[in-house]
Parts: sequence; C-alpha cells; structure tokens
Amino acid sequence: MKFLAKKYWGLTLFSIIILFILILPLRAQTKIPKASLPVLTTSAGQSNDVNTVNIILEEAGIKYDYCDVPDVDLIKSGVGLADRESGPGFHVEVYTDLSKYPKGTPYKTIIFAIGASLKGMGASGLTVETEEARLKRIVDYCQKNNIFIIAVHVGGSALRGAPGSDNERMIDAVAPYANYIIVTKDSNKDGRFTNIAKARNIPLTEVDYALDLVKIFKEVFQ
Amino acid sequence: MISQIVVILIVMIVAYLIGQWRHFSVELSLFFAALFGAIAGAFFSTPHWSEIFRHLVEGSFTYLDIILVFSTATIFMTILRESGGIDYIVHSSMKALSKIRPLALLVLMIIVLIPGALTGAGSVSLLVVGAPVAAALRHLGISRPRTAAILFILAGLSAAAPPVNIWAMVLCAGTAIPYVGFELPLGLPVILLGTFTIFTLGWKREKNGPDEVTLAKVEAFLGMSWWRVVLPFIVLFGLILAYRLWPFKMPVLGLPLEFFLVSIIAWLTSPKKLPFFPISRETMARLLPLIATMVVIGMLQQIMTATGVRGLLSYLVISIPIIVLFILLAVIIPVSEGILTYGAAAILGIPLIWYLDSLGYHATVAISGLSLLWPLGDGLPPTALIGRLSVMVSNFEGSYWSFLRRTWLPWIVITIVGVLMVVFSHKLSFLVRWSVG
Amino acid sequence: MIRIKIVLLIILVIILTISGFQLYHHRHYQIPIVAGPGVTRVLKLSHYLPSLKGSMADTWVFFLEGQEPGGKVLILGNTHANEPEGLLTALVIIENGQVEKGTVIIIPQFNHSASRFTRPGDGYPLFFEIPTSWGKKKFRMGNREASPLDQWPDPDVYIHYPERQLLSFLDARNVNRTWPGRPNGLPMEQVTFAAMELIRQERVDLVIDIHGAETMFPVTNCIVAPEKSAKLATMVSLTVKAMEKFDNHVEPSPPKFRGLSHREIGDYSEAMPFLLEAPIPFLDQPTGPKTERLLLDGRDPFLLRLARKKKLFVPYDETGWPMDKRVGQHLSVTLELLKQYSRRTPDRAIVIHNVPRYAEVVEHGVGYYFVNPSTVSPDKIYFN
Amino acid sequence: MFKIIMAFYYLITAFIAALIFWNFWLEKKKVDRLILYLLVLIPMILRLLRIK
Repeated sequence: MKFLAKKYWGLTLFSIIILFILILPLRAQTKIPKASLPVLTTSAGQSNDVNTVNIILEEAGIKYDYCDVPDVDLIKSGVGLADRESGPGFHVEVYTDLSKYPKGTPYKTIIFAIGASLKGMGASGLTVETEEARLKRIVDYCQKNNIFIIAVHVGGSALRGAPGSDNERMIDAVAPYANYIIVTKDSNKDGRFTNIAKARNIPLTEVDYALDLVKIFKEVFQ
Repeated sequence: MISQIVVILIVMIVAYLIGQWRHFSVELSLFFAALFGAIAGAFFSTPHWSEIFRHLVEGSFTYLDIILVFSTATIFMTILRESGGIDYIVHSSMKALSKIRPLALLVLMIIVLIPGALTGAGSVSLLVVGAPVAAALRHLGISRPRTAAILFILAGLSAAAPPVNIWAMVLCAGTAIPYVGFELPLGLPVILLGTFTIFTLGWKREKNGPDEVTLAKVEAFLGMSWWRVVLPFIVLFGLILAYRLWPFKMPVLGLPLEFFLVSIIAWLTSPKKLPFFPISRETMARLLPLIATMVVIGMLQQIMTATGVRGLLSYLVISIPIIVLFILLAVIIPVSEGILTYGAAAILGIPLIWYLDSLGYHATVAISGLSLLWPLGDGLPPTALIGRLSVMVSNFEGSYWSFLRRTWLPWIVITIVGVLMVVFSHKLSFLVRWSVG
Repeated sequence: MIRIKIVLLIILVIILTISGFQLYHHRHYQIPIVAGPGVTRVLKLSHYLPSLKGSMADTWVFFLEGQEPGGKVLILGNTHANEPEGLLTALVIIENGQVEKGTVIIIPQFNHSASRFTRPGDGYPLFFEIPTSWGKKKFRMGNREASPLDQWPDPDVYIHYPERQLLSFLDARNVNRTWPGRPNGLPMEQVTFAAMELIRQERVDLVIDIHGAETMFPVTNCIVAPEKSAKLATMVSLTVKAMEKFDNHVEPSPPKFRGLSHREIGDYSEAMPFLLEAPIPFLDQPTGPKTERLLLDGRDPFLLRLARKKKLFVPYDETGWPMDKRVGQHLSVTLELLKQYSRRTPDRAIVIHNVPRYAEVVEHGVGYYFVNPSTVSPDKIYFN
Repeated sequence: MFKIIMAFYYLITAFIAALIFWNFWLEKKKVDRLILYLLVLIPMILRLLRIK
C-alpha cells in the first residue's frame, strides 16, 4: 500500500507536470487561424512597428501591400492601392504578386501594427483623434466586407501606457474587432490582450520575441 | 557619494562668501570657490590632487573665443568713440528723429537689437552701439539708471533674437536637433517685448536732454563725417552678412577677426591721430572684470563637473515635479545663468529639453521660451555680465541694485511670456512651421 | 609691489608648467593599434583627399580583405571621441577579425583631432585604462568636437554644405554634422568629404558609425537608419533581441536634419548608413563626479534615482551600463548587420570570423580581445 | 586661406595677451587685479604655445 501510494504520488506529479506543459501554452495560445491573401499592412498609431511587421512578412516570404495611412477608399481600390505614390507623410509599397492577384483584387486580410507615436502621427498630419476615427472607419469596412483583421502589438511596454493614453486608445480602436491577435510577452505583461481576446472570443497568440512572428505568419498564410 | 558632493558644494559656497566678506572682487571670490571646491574634491579623489591645476586651466578655456570677441569688439568701440564717431552718430540721428519720440525710441531699439541678433551676444550689442544709444536716450530725457535698464533688457533680447542665439545653439548641439525654425518663435516675442520695454521705460521724459553739450562735442571734431563713421560698420555687417549669403565662397573669419579688422579701419579713418596701443591697453584694463569672469566661470564649471556638484544641481532641477518646475523656471533659469552664464544652458537645459520633449512638448518652442529667460540672468550676481556692461556703457554711477530695480516691469512680462511659451509649446508649434516656410 | 608681481608670476609659471605638461602629454600620447592577422592594407584618410596630409585631422584606415570578392563595409569609431565605445569596438575588429569574403574597412578614430583634445568645462579624465591579461591598455579620452588647435576660429553660425541648414557654431568641428563635406571647406568638412570619397571610390555597401548616447536622450540604445537602411536595421534589431536578449530598437533618421552620417551618406552615395548608439551614462548631465570609473562601469546614484522616477530612456539598475556591455552590443549589431546583408545580397556578401559577440565580451571583458603590442613585430603596430 | 586666418587668430591672441601683461606690469595698487590679469593670461599663453 505504502509502495503503491508512493508510486501514485509520483504518477500524479508526473501527470500534473505534463498537464501543465500542455495547458500553459494553451492558456494564452490558441490554435492559429488561417487567413488568405492578398494582404495589406498598415499602422494603428503610426509607430515604427509597421516596418517590423513588413520585414517579418518578407522574412516569411509573404508578399504584401503596405500603406501607413490608408482610408476606406484606398482599401476599396484593392491590390496595387490605385497606383498611388509615396510622398511626405504618406507611404505606399506594393509587393503583392500581381500575376496571382491582379490590380484591384479586394484584400482578404489587413494586418494592423498597433503603437502610437506622436512624431509619426504628426509627420502624417494626424492627431490621436483623427487616427482613431480613421481606424474606426477601416475596421467597420473590414467587418462589413469580411476582411480578416490581424492585430499585432510587438512594441513591448514602451508602446503601452496608462488607461486612456494614446497607445491604449489605439489598442481599443483595433484589438476588440480583430479576428486574430498576436502580441509579444512584453506587450501583454498586464494581460490586457488576453482579457480582450477572452471577452470577445478572439484567438490570441503570445510570442517571446517579435522575430517569432515569422513562423506564425507562415502558418497563418499557409 | 551624494553626501560627499554636498560637502564639496558647501565648501565652494563658504569659500565664495569668505572672499566677499574679505572684500575681494566677485571674480576672485568665484575663483576661490573653484579652487577650494577642487581641493575639497581632492579629498575624495574627485579630482585627484595632481589634476587640480589641470582642471582649473582646462576650464579657463571654456569661453576663450567669447573673451576674444569681447576684447576686439570693445577695442573697436573705444576707437570709434575716441575718434568722435559716436557723438557724431547720436547728434545727427537725434537731430533727425527726436521730434517724433516713438519713432526715435523704435529706431534706437532696432539699433541695439541688430548686433546682438547677428552675433548672439548681448554684450556685443552693448559694446558696439551701447554708448551711442545711451547718449541718445539721455538726449531724449531718460535718466541714467533707466537708460541702463533699457540697454540691459534690450541687449538681453538681442542675444535671444534670431538668427544667432547662443543658448539655443548650445541646446541644439547638445540635444541633437537642428538649429532651424527659430525665426518666428524667437523673433516675434523679441520684437514685441522689446517694443514693450522701450515704451514703458522710455516713454516718460524725466529731464531735459543735454542737447547743447552733445552738440558742442560734435562740433569739436570738425573732421568727422558720415562715411568715416559708417565705413567700419558697413565692413563689419558686410562681412557678417557675406558669410550668410555666400557661405561656401566666403572663408570663415569669425567675429574676433572681423572686429579687429574694423577697429583698424576705424583707426585709419579717424579724423585725428589716435594712439592705437594705449587705447587698446586701457580698454583691456576696463574689460578686466568681465573677461576675468568668463575665465573664472569656466574654471568653476569644470570643477563643479569634476566634483559632481554640477550633476547634483542638474539632478535636483530634473527631479522637480513638472507643474512646480514650470513655476520655478522663472527663478531657476535666470539664477543659473547668473552663476554659470552659458554653462547653464548645457547643464540644466539639455536634460530639461529631452524631458519636456518626451512629454510631448515642442522642443523648438520650449527652447525659444527658455531663451527669453536666460538673458535676464545676465543681470544677476555673481556674474551679472550684461548688467555690469549696461551700467558701464551708460556711465551710470549709482548702486547696481538701483539700476536693476528699474527693470522690474519688463522683467516680469518677459518671464511670463517665456514660461507660457514653454508650457504651451505644443500649441505654438505653428510658429516653427511658418518659420521653416 | 614688484616683489608681489614676481611671486605671482612664478606661481603662474608653476601652474602653467604642471598643467601644460599634462595637457601636452595628452595631445601627444600615442595609442598603439595592432594590425591583426586579418589586416591586409593600411592607408591614411588623406589617400582620398591629399589636402589632409600632415594635419592632425588625418587618420588611419585599416583594410581587412577576404580571399573571395564580395561586398564592402566601412566602420567608423570615435566620430565623437568622447564616446570611446566606438574606438574600442573598432579595435577589437582590427586586432582579431579575419575576413573570408568581401572587405571590412575600419577607421578607428574618425575625428582624430577631437581624440587629441580635452573638453573644456566638463571635467573629463585625460585618459582611461582597460584591463587586459597583459596589463592595462591606456587610451586618450577625447572630445565631441575637433580641437581649435586644428580648426580655429568657429563661424558665428555653422551653415551646412550644401543644404544651407543652420547649425550651432560648435557643429563646425563636429564630424557628425559636416557630412557630406567638401574638398576645400573647413578641415572637418574635408574629413567627411575624404570619407565620402572612400565610400564612392571603394564602392562601399554599408557604413556603420558607432556612438554612445546619454541615457536621458530619447535616441539611445538604438540603430538610427534612413529609409533605405530601415529594413535591414529592423531585421537586425529583431534578431539580436531574440537571439542575444538585448534591446536595440530602430530610430528613423530625420529627413530634415542635415549633416549627420545616417542622413548624408545615404543621400550622397550608394551606401546604406547605420548609426549605432549604446547608452553612455558618463555623458549625462545629472551624474556624480566625471571619473574614469563612471566612464567604464556607467554606475551612478543620480541616474539610478532618475531611473526609478522613469526619466531615463533605457533600463537602468545598480549594475549601470558597463563598457563591456556597450562594446558587446556594438559588435553583435555590427556582425548581425553584415550577416543579414550577406543573406539578402549573396553576391555582395561580407563574411568575417573571429570577432566576439555580446555574450562573449560581457563574459571576458573587452580587454581580453586586445593584443599585447610588445609581442608583435613593430611593423604591425600603428600609433594613433 | 584657412591657415592664414588661423595665423591671424594667434596674432590677435598674442596682441591681447600682450596688452594684458602690459596692464599687469603697470598695475600699482590692487593685488586683486594682478591675480585676475594672470588668470586671464592662462588660456591665452597655452593657446599661443599650441598646448591646448
């Protein structure tokens, strides 16, 4: 009996550990959803992090279009972004494979890199309020047209702040309406994204480093 | 470590006070503060004993170029005065303008603003045009202490005025932002505050001007003529402007050489033969307190940094909560300038601007606002650089405080404007955009 | 009275002799640089602009060329000679690196004049020493600006060539404001022009300008990159964060701020510029005494208090920001820039071995990587 | 051109230093001023000797 008890004790401990290993990631990680091309990347708050997202997509070998401050009209124009050209405070890059998705093909996915930068918004002639309004218009349009929204926050605590601060307003404008949220651990230290994801039943992936997004994006756009 | 720095700071203050108590000059007392601060520091090996002389000597270089500007500019002005040129200018311009008092005042204000605006040094304004303008103000019936007060405030504003503002430049170089967009945020307040100053202090005619005396003097030098007076100024401003207009064709001459050249021109064109060397020697004797201050302040600054005292002061200012800081700016900025002159811009200004910038304040406007406050400190002891010069060029012989007291109204208005510019820098950022064009 | 004057004059002579000797020693002290096994050629910068020859502004240029052709990188140390992490990083590469493919060009003391000038009014130590296994290696502590002995006078305002932007008069002697320079300009404009000539003639692909920045400066602990370099910089930043666990974010180079290496090199040549910043607490205004120790370990009680009040732009605790950490970051970021660039453009790849990375430098100390000059043949030693 | 201008600066510095020394030598009463003259001479002498 004694022997058995000891054996059970060991077994119990073993199963608890196994369970933990299985559950821990599950607590934050859900199954990675699938999204389709063509994809547009943009910024929510004009921080530098949209460049990070672009580079990660390149690294993952995914072709994308990019505009830092698109409004609904521009998104409506689809792949190629109506051949608009970059200028001061307005940037456009078109990398989508035009042989597969000719100009004008509607986007199926939009990735928002969340993070507020007063300098960035200033350079594009935006304020927190106008940026918020722009995001709301885009999010509404996406929801109506079944465009898959991926919200990314990889700026860590530097791009977080007190409730109601610029960064949090950008998060509120996008994250609750996303179809998928990807954040780094630093960005989600207070569990804010986990809470949003739970409340709205949005799949969420938490990664250690932004570089880990490379394999996630590969999986998302498989 | 912090208590050791406090001990050194106390030693410095005590050394200064003992110097004053023993009736040594301000400069010598400040030198004692530096020397004994270094000795106190050596007990903690900050700096090491063997380095005390090196630190003092190295510090003496901090403002060497400014000392050369002061020296050559003053020699130039002295030669011009001795040749009778200054009396001539005052006499002729007042003859034309004194009937329309506001216009006369405005012209005099602009005359004071220009040299300082071009060189960034209020002292140059005073040294170049201070004496004639002082004479003109007296001619308009303004008392000597008021004349000194007007000159002091205007000279301070001229230093802050664009295109060259040394505080802003030190801050821009230190905080890594370009020296761009300052035209309106600096120029507009300087013009408005300058007008306000000269009208509030100069409106009232306190006594009858000594017209006859001035006139008699001018008549004594019959050989003087317009071209003789104007030629050196044309060359001087011509050289300064030429570098602005053709910066890649003109060699960099620097202000000391430019002033030296025009003093030789002024000497050559003088209607009477002047002894160049004795005049220069006397000028340097008169300038001694000023240039000794610059040397000693450099030493003091070096010792304060080497011992950590400067870091302590900088830390204390940055630690003040932001709202309290805004109120205290009115005191901290002028007082720091009074103690350290331009050094204050680096010590307090650089971390302050980074801090404000990170809170979303507009750096360029905030620097402009601070630049209005710094020159006020040039009237405060222990250094009182511009204040003492103002008293010197206006030949005011009463107590220093009776002169300084008369600046109260513009002083307060300038302070309010400067602080508000910092506080509302973001709202005023359109001034920068309009400046850049 | 005469007696008093003579006594005072004697005191003056004593003060001038003692301090003059110390300052003269500083200006003329020679730092031995050992050309390591990878160095194939050593030139002077005046090779690219002969008017610099014989002046204090001239400086050594080290070439580490690989067997296989490939891309070229130019590494600049001591653009600001009071940010010595740049010099030390450059020396570690010169004394140890071995290039397999492409060319690594290194100018360890880009503003040579500034490295022979002490900063008036700021109370720096004259020298600092890095402990090594064979004793201490002694370096001059320089200044941000070139010495007035080599460039005097300053203009009343510095007008940048060719954009005519107004900059502080001090910046006429700051080689990170005088890019792209001009051949007949002020000596520091000639220095940057010579470097531009090097970049154009040698067809340099990447330029890495290594600096230190105050912890209270928003642009610190980062890679500053203009648009054309931003992607590479971002990839490097992400990689070092994930692989080597240190932060080094990317700051965009402001397009309207002229004269800086990360702006003008990109605009006036084919090369992609990067400016690396590591935190150097020594340069912050609110610090205790400016001692050699503060320079090397970066530990300061005032900064610690300010960090607790969240007034610094980098994480800061009792461990400070030691020199080893700063040099290690610079080395890792530099190596990673070469690696990522080579991966993207294999025909212009630059492959270098035997240069330590962050963790190794932090573990062994930077002095571990300096070669004892007395153990190598004199023709391998260059005095700078 | 640049070298000539720089040479002028050494001349100006020498000129001013000479004036200051002249004053030092003529000063009859105040020890205070004697010390200040010498302090001002420090940077000028070392600059003229091209030490700093």
